[in-house]
Amino acid sequence: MRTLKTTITNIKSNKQLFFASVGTITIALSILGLFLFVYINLNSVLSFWNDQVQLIVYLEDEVSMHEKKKLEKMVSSHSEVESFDFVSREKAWKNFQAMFSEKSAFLKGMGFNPLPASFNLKIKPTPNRLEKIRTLAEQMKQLPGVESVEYGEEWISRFEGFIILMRVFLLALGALLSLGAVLIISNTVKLSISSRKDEIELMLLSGGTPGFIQLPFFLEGILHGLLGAVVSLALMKSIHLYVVNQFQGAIETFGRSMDFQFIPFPLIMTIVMASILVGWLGSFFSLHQFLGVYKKL
Amino acid sequence: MRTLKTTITNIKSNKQLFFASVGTITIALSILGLFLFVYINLNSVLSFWNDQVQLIVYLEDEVSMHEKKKLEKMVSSHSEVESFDFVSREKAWKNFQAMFSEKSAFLKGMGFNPLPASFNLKIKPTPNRLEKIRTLAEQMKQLPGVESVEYGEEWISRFEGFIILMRVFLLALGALLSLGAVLIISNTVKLSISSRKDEIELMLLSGGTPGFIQLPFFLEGILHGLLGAVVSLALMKSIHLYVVNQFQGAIETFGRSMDFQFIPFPLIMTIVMASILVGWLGSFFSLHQFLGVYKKL
Amino acid sequence: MIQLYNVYKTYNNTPALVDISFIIKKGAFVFVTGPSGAGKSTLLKLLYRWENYDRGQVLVNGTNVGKIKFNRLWKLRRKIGVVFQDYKLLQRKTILENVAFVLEIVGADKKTIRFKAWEALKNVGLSHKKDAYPMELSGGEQQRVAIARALVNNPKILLADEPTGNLDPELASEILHLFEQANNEGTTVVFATHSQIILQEGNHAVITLKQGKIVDTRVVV
Amino acid sequence: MIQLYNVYKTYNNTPALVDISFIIKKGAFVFVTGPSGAGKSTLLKLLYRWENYDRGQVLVNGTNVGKIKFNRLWKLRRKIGVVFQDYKLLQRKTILENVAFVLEIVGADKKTIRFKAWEALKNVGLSHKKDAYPMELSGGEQQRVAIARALVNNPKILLADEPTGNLDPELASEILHLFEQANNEGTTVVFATHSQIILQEGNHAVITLKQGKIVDTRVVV
Ligand SMILES: Nc1ncnc2c1ncn2[C@@H]1O[C@H](COP(=O)(O)OP(=O)(O)OP(=O)(O)O)[C@@H](O)[C@H]1O
Ligand SMILES: Nc1ncnc2c1ncn2[C@@H]1O[C@H](COP(=O)(O)OP(=O)(O)OP(=O)(O)O)[C@@H](O)[C@H]1O
Ligand SMILES: [Mg+2]
Ligand SMILES: [Mg+2]
Repeated sequence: MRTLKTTITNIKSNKQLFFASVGTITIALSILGLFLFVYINLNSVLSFWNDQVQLIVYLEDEVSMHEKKKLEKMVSSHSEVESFDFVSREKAWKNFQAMFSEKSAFLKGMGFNPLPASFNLKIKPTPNRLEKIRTLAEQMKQLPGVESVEYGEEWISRFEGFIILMRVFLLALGALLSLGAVLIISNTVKLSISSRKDEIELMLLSGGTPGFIQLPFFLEGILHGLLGAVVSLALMKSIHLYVVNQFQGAIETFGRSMDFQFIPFPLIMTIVMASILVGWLGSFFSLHQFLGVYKKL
Repeated sequence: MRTLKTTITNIKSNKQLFFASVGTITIALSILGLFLFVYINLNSVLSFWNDQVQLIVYLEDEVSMHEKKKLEKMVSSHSEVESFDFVSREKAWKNFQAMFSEKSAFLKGMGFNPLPASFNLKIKPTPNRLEKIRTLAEQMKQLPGVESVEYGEEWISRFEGFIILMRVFLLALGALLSLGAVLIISNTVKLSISSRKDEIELMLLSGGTPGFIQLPFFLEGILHGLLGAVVSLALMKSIHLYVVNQFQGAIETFGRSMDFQFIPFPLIMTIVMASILVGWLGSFFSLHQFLGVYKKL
Repeated sequence: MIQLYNVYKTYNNTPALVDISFIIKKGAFVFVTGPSGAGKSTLLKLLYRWENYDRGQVLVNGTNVGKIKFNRLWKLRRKIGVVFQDYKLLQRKTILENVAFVLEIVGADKKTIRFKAWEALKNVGLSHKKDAYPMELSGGEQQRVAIARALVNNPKILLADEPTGNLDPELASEILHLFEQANNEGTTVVFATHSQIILQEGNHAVITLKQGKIVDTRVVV
Repeated sequence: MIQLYNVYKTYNNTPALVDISFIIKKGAFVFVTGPSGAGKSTLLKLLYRWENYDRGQVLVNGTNVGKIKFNRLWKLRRKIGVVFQDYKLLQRKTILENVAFVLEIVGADKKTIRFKAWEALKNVGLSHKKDAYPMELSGGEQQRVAIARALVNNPKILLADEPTGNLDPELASEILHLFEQANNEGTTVVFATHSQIILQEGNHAVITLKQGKIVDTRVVV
C-alpha cells in the first residue's frame, strides 16, 4: 500500500519523464505491433496463395479405368500429397469455356473437346517443397496413362523467393525494433532513477531497507511497461477497426472472404508480459548499477 | 571555435545521454527510412503492374481494311490512350499456342484459328482511370468492326483498392513515426538541457551573453540530428546492399529486371536537412522554455 | 556507544584520518572541532558508514560498522540522525514532506508522521513555512529543516555536521539547546562545529582535529 | 555605486524587504547582517537582478537594474562577482575548471584563464586540490572555491553571501583580509554575515536587517 503510494508520488513528482517514457515505449511497441499486424495478415494471404500450389497430372484420353484407379490409389497414398481433385475432360472443358467467356462464341463453335482429364494434387507445404514436387512430377510422368505433368515450376520458385525475401525483411526489421525498444526503455528507466538520485541517497542514509528503496522503482518500471503495452495495443486495435471499416470492401474484392486479422490473444498476452518484463528488467539493471556505487563503500 | 569546444565538452560530460539521444534519433529515422524504402520499391512494383492495365478491343473476323484504319486512327488520337499495339489473328493464335504449350498437341490438331485480331490499348494512369476505361469500352463496342471489348474490370477495381489500402496504411504509419521521432528528439534535447541546468544558471549569473549560452546547445541539437540522420542512412544503405546481394536472384525471377532502389539522393538530402532542423527546433524550443523561467524574473 | 581504535582513513592515498581512538559513552555530548579540511565530516561519515575506513576498528552500539553488509546497513542508520553539512533536502518535496520522509522510511503510521513532522518543524521555528519548497527558504531556514529532519525520529545517536554555520548567534544557541534537550532525553550527540561561541556556550567534551589527527581533547567531568 | 530608494520586495505576498533605502559609494566595504530570514540574501539578489523588486528604485553603477532587459543583463552581471550562500559549484567540473569557467564566459584567452584560475585557487589555499571535484572537498574547501571563483574576474562589485559560514575563525579572517585587499584595489564589497567576530574584526559599515527592515546601521567615518 505504502509502496504503491510512493510509486504514485514518485511518478507525480516527475510527470514529464513518466509520460515521455510511457510514450516512447508505446511508440516502440506500436511499431512492433504494426509489423506483427502486417506480418500476420501477409502470412495469412501468403498461406492462402500457398494452398494454390498444385501439381496437375494430365491423363491420356485413352486411359483405362484400371490405370485411372491405380493412379488414384498411388496419389491418395503418397506422403507428400495433402489432398487431390479429379477433373474429368467435361469439367475441364467447362472451366476452360468459363475462363474465356468473352471468346466463348469461338470456343463453342469448335464442336469437340481438346482438353484432357487431370488429377490436381495439393502438396504438403514443407521447406523443400519445390524439390519434392519436381521429383514427384518426374515419377508421375513415367506412369502408364499419364499424358503430361504441369506444376508451374517458374511460378513456384518466384513465389518462394518472394516469401523468403519478405520474411527476412520483416524479421530483420522486427529485430531492429525490439533492440531499439529495449534500449529506449532501459535508458528511460535509468534517467528516471538518476533524476531521483537525491531521494535514493537520502533513503539509504535514513535507514530505508533495500526492499523499501527498490520496490517503488520496480513497480514504476513494470507500470511503464504495462501502460506502454496497453496503450499501444489499444492504438493497434483502433487502427485495426478503422482499417476493417474503411477497407472491408476493398479487401473483399481482393479475391476471397479474407478478414483483416488482429493480433491473436496469446500473442497479445505475450506482448504485455514481455513489455512488463522489459520494464522490470530495465529498472532492475538500472537500480543494480546505481546501488552498486554505494555497495562498494 | 570556443563554442565548438564547449559543445564537445558538454557532450563528453554527458556521453550516455548523448549516445542515447543519437541512438534514439537513429532508430526513429531508420524506421522512417525503412518505410520510405519499402514504399519506394513497392511503388515501383505497383507502377510496373499499373502499366499492364490495358483495354483489348477484339475485331470482327470480317473487318474491312477501311474500318480497321478508322479504328486505328481513333485509338491513336484518343486523349486517354497512352500507346497501343495491333495483334493480328495469326499472332494471337501463336501467343495462345505458346501459352498452352503443354496442350499444344490438341490445339495444333484443331486445324483452324478461332481467335480474333485485336487492338491492345494502354491507358494513361489517372486517378479515375477505371471510370474512363469503362466509358471508352462502351464507346468502342458501338463502332463498326468491333467484335467485343475486354478490360479485366474486376481485376482493375481489386487492384486499385489494394493500392489505396497500401498507401493509406503506409502514410498513416509514416505520420505516426514522424510524430514519434519529433517527440523523442525534443524530449531528449530537453533532458539534455535540464541535466545541465546548473551550468546554464551559472552562465546566466556570471554574465554569459545569450548567444554564448545558447549556441553550444543549438550546435548540440543540430549534431544530434545530423549524426542520427547520417548513421541511419548508413544503416539503410548497408541493409540495401545486403538485400540486393542476397536476393537479387529472387527479385529477378519476380517478373522483370527490377532493381531494389535506394532512397533517391534529393530525398536523402531532405531527410538530413529535416533531421538537422528537428534537432535545432528541439534545442530551440527546449532552451526557449527553459530560459523563459529566468526571463520572467 | 561509539568506540574508535586506531582508525585510519585515506582518500586516494591522501590521509584524512590518522590513528584516531576515542570512546563516547552512551548519553554523552561531544563537540568535534578543527580547521577546514581537518577531517570532522569524514569522522562522522565513518560512524554512519557512508565511508569506510582502512585500518582500525569502529564500533557503534557494539557493532563493528566496517563489517556490516550493505543489506543490513539500514539497521545501523535507523539509530542515527544526521544533520548533513550540505543539508541534503529534497528539492521536489515541501519541507514538511522532507521531514515526514524519514518517518515514512522507517514505516511510521500516517497520523504519527503528520504530528511528529509538524512538531519537529515547530521546534526549529518553521511550522509557518511547512508548505514551502527548500528553494523558497533562506539559507538558515534550510539548515533548520535539516536539523528538524535529523531529530524527528528520536534517534539514539545524533550526528550534526556544522549545523549552525548559516544561523545567527541567537538561533545557533537555540539549536544547541534543542540538541542538549535531546541529549537529556538519552540521545548521544556528536556535534562538529567551527564556532568558538558554541564551543564555549556548551560545556561539553571537545575533540579537536587537525590534518586528520586528534591534537587536543577537553574532557568534562 | 549602489543606490536603493524605498525598495519593497515580496515573495507570494509575504514581504521580504520593506522600504529599504541606502547608498553604497564606489570602493566602500559594507557588512549586511541580521537574523536568519531577515532578507540579506534577497537584498543581494536584487543587486545582480536574480530577483526583481516590487516598488522603489535600485541603481547599480547608475543603471536602474529593474529595467534591464533579459538580453542585456549580462553587462550588469559581468561587473559583479558573487559568493553564493549555497556555493553553486558545478559537480561535473574540477575546481580549477569551476574557477576557469567564469573566465571562459567573459571570453578571456586560454593562457590568462589558466594563470588567473590557478592564482585565485592559491589565494584561498586550495591550489594543491585543483583537480579534485567539488564532491571530494570538505564543506569549507567548497566554500573557498566559491570565493575564488567570485574574485577571479576582478569584479567591480563583490557580493558575498555568508562566505565564512563553514570556515574556522582563522580561515574566516584570512578570507576577510582577501576581501579587504580586493576592496583596497577598488572593488566595492557587500558582505552578508552572521558572525559577530567578523563584524568586529572588520571595521566597516554595517547594515542590520530584521524582518526585511533596516533596524540599525553602523557608519564608518
Ligand atoms: N570524497 C572525497 N574524496 C577525496 N578527498 C576527500 C573526500 N572527502 C573529503 N576529502 C578530503 O579529506 C579531507 C577532510 O575532509 P572533511 O570533509 O572531513 O573535512 P572537515 O573537517 O569536515 O572540513 P570542513 O570544516 O571544511 O567541513 C579534506 O582535505 C578533503 O579535501
Ligand atoms: N524564492 C523564494 N520564495 C518564497 N520565499 C522566499 C524565497 N526566497 C526567500 N524567501 C523568504 O524570504 C525571507 C528572506 O529570505 P533571505 O534568503 O533573504 O533571508 P536571509 O537574510 O538571507 O537569511 P539567512 O541568513 O538564513 O540566509 C525568508 O523568510 C524566506 O523564507
Ligand atoms: Mg565538513
Ligand atoms: Mg541568506
